[in-house]
Amino acid sequence: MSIVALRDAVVLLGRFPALSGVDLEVDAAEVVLLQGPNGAGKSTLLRFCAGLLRPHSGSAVVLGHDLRESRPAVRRSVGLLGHDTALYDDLTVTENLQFLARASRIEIEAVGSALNRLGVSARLHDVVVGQLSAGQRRRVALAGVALRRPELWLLDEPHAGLDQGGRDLVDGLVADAAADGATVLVASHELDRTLELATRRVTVVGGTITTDVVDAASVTDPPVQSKQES
Amino acid sequence: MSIVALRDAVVLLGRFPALSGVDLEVDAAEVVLLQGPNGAGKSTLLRFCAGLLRPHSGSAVVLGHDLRESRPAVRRSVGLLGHDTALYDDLTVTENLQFLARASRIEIEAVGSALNRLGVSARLHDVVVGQLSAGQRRRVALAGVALRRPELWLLDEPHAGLDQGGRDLVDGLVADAAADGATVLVASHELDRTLELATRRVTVVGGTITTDVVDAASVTDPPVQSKQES
Amino acid sequence: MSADAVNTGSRTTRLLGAAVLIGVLALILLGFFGAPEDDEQRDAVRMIFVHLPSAFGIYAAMATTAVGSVMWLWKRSRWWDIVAHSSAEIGVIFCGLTLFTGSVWGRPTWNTYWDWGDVRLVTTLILFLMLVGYLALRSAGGDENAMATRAAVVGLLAAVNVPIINRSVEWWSNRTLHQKSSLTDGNLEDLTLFTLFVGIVVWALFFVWAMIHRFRIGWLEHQLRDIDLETALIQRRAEAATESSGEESR
Amino acid sequence: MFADIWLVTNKDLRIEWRSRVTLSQVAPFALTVLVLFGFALDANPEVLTAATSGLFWLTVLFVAVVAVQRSTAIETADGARRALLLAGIEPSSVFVGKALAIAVQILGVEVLMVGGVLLFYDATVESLPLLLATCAVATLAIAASGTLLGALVAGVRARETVLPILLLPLLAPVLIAASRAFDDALGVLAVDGWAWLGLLAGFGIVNALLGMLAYGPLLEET
Amino acid sequence: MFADIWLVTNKDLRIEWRSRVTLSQVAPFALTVLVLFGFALDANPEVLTAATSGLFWLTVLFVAVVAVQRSTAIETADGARRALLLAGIEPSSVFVGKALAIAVQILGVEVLMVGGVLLFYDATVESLPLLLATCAVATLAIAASGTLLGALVAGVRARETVLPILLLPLLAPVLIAASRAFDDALGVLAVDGWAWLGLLAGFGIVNALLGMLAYGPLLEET
Ligand code: HEM
Ligand SMILES: Nc1ncnc2c1ncn2[C@@H]1O[C@H](COP(=O)(O)OP(=O)(O)OP(=O)(O)O)[C@@H](O)[C@H]1O
Ligand SMILES: Nc1ncnc2c1ncn2[C@@H]1O[C@H](COP(=O)(O)OP(=O)(O)OP(=O)(O)O)[C@@H](O)[C@H]1O
Ligand SMILES: [Mg+2]
Ligand SMILES: [Mg+2]
Repeated sequence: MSIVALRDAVVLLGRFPALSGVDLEVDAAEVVLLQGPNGAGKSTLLRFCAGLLRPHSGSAVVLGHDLRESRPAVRRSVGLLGHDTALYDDLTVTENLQFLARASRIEIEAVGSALNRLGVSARLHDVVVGQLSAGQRRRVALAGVALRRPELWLLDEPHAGLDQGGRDLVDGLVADAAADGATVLVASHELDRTLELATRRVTVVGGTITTDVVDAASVTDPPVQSKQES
Repeated sequence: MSIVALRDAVVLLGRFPALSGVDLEVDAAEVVLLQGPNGAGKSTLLRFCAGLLRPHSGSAVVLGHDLRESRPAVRRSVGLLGHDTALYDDLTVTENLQFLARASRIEIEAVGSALNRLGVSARLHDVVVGQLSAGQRRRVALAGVALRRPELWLLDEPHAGLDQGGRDLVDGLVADAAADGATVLVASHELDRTLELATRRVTVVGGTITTDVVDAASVTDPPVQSKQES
Repeated sequence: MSADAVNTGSRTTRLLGAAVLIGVLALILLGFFGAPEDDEQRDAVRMIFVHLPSAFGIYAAMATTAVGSVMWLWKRSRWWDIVAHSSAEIGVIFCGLTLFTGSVWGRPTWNTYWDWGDVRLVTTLILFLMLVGYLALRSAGGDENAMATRAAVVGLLAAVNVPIINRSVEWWSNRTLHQKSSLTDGNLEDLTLFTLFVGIVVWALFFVWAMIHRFRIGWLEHQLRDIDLETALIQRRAEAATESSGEESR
Repeated sequence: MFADIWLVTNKDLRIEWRSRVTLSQVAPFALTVLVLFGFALDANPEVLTAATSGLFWLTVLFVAVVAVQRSTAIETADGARRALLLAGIEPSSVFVGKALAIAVQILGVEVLMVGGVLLFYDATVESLPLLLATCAVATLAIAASGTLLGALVAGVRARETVLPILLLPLLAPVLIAASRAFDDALGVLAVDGWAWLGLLAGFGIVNALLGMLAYGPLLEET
Repeated sequence: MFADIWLVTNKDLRIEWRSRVTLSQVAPFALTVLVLFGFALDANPEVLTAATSGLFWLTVLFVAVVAVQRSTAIETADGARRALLLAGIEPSSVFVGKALAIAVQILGVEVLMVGGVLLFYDATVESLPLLLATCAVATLAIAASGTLLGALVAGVRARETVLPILLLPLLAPVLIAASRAFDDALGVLAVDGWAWLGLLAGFGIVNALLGMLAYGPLLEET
């Protein structure tokens, strides 16, 4: 059974067709890189798969749930890292993650290990999120996703703002998730990094998918930095 | 005369010494890369040089103005791209830039060319900024900086969120600015890109500068894949 | 559809419009010259021919809004959403008219334009304010679907007022200057009663007429959006064709 | 269900506590408004006494607007609303949780305000049970309506202004009923306070039920 | 200088116009508050007449809070304040520009409210010049103080609540003076309205000067 199955899906933001007809089938344990120019619709596609947007037309099934009807069920089983971090500024790092854990019915102990996993230093655990640096904040948000061990990971530019160590952690996280059988969709402009990770490269332009390359080879390929674009 | 001259500068955010004693001299037409782990103090250093923060102790002179006294004068002559984009969500792209231009006493015509320079497509000119994608928004913010032709460019992760074409545009922008005699400070985690641009590499850790390498070699290096626009 | 696209009228609405015009004329004639003046209120009683039909107009409009709101929430039917919006707008007009005729009437009969203690007056005013809020919300813009859902909830909250307005004279009989139902207790003169019915019928026709027009405007806007959407979709897909080679440089 | 409600209430109250908004800002705001009413009605003791209950509850309404605004701001900043959606808590639990947090804050302010009214407006309590019951019931009704409308305006561009124009008329019945009940409790007017209280309870229940039903669809539409 | 002022005023009004906030929201808000006073003072016509001026200006104060809140929200979203700072417009021009934008909106609402008061509160105008002068002067005073405090709270975490508790007491003198002037203009009380108007003007000037001076340092501290 495919994890994501979109057929001619159209999604409107206001009146703008941010997705203008997407066909996409993703199977379990795939790591799909979404690439494409700014404004192509990558973020919209991720938010759509997370069950946050309603399809205007077309059919869309994620994790076996139809997005026209049972979006809440989808939301419970995906993990989304967006451009914004969806954290409460006034709560500390730990409090934020504990809230997430409780709300998602996960044992509280997972919080500590998720923070360790993302390399959030102990000094920061009791700092209010509003005071973190951009990169620290994104690490915490990533820890929030990792915490939930979702079946489907939706990562919107997970490397952005992270330092070298952070980038490696993300790569490790994605690799582990795929190894555990989870499916990962990564939107990214940092192709040199993500190409190594991805088993498949999907190009989004103008709200549709223009190329879709299953790239078994690239796993071994060295990061040449180029090809694509320019 | 040096453009930036900090001596043992300490800056507090709340009670936290985000800069714990920075010594830095930057001369005209240098392109300085600020690197360092998350939370090191890079963004704080840039905002400090922009005249947005008050020094707690130490001495700090930017563009000939003492930061303890005449920060407004500094602000007028620098251009800062921060993690957030400092645009009005409810105004259109053009309106935002026109406002900036008028406020900074720049002819209105510069707006169109700045937008072109950053590759903001004509469709977007009359779109309200709140509706843009992350990368489009950052392009507009960059256009706002370019528009002002500042003497000192302070760019906080200018490549983040931009597609390949956008990244090349940024590189071109920085190269041109330096060629025009302006000084550029770039904080970035995307070393592979920025190393080519920078004439000097400064590492910030724990709010101070740990290494400071003048990288003469790279100056003569052609900005490889360059040429703006793919 | 193309003929209708030019204007929102049709044979039916023109007939309706004519009927309303004739009805208003008849109402004026009957109201001023037909119906007898009241023993106590003298000529002021004639206000009832506008006042009561307007009040019933509120009821009709709010009932329509409530149904439309429920149908949007339940079926997410755009048709019903536009119905709800249209009738709420007309409801504001009726509500304003009721308030206006009521307070003008109050001057000669109750010796005041307004009485804060009269529950019916107060609840009518609350409804009016809520409807103004409803329209403010609608005009705040944003995503269409989100707006429809928000408006539907507010519309239902506002509609809850209607039964209260209607029943208030019974529930708070010591706190009202209004008389209780005068239609059913049967001491109106025959001609007065007849004129009143004429008024109600005329206002009902007006309601239907205005609803059809307002709804058609809303529906045309909706269709225009669909047409826009078609072109937007084409343009959006065209981006893919032109830009798969280069970046959005132009 | 109860765990989720408590989770949400606890989070909101913790954020409040951390920023001390209610304690250091809403409460002074309430007192300020009370005093301003005093100024506006300018040294006319009879008028002030007659108007005490009304002014008390009007102030509570303004406090409610401020509290709801804050409660909504917490969720909308940096897409935090999304977190709630993705976490998969039942919307009705979120509703009850947020309403309770608001109710706790408003109740706290009311306690202070009763003191203020006794002091500044020279009022006396005739029936403490009625007074307490009115506060409790009215507060729950206000919190329920407020939370519902807070979610309603969360995605609207100018929510600072839309919220009060929707919330205030909706709460007008509460204002009236609670004021009359207070009139009785303070011995200002000889009305049947308990009857008004019943009305208040009815209003509260209707609004709470509506809120629990409507909150889900509203959270959906961002 | 004037160009800058106009630039800022124009931007704010344009944003307002785009979102139609004043027209479709602040004005109804004012009306709602006026009506709520009626509900709160329930069926006590004398009280209402005696209090008309006070309630009018109290409502204006609440409107001012809402308008300032909106005006501040415009600057604080996504660090837009920084843009103003970096652009290098004189802070005093920013101050005057924003104050004017607020004043225009409040004045518009007042016109409506005068209508409302005449209708619902059964008031009559005795001296139109005094009425108009009071509106103009008081509005400028309110706009000046409001803009100043708006900048003051912009960086504060919970500005939804801080603003009213600072602004309302600060404007208490305006409330009193404008109410007395209105009492005269509406023929409710035999006081010397023009004298109160003078006081109002003094207050306005002081606040405007203070604002122009203090705005710069306030913008500084983010
Ligand atoms: C602003 C003031 C007023 C408002 C808002 C108002 C509102 C209403 C409403 C909503 C109804 C419909 C009630 C129903 O039948 O369900 C109504 C009916 C009526 N009103 Fe008024 N009214 C006002 C003033 C007056 C005045 C001044 C009079 C005359 C003395 C008056 C006399 C009546 C009468 C006779 C009915 C018909 C009652 C019946 O047959 O049920 N109203 N009014
Ligand atoms: N209400 C709206 N009206 C018009 N256009 C809109 C609206 N909302 C969104 N858009 C457009 O929809 C697209 C959204 O794209 P999305 O955010 O998914 O892009 P993306 O691929 O993630 O881009 P980036 O790489 O910049 O993050 C953008 O082109 C944006 O301009
Ligand atoms: N009020 C505060 N209390 C405690 N620590 C604070 C406070 N404000 C900021 N900090 C800390 O100060 C540092 C700010 O760093 P800054 O934002 O300059 O980092 P950066 O180098 O830009 O990092 P990044 O690469 O993540 O953007 C962070 O470590 C942050 O946790
Ligand atoms: Mg994106
Ligand atoms: Mg940073």
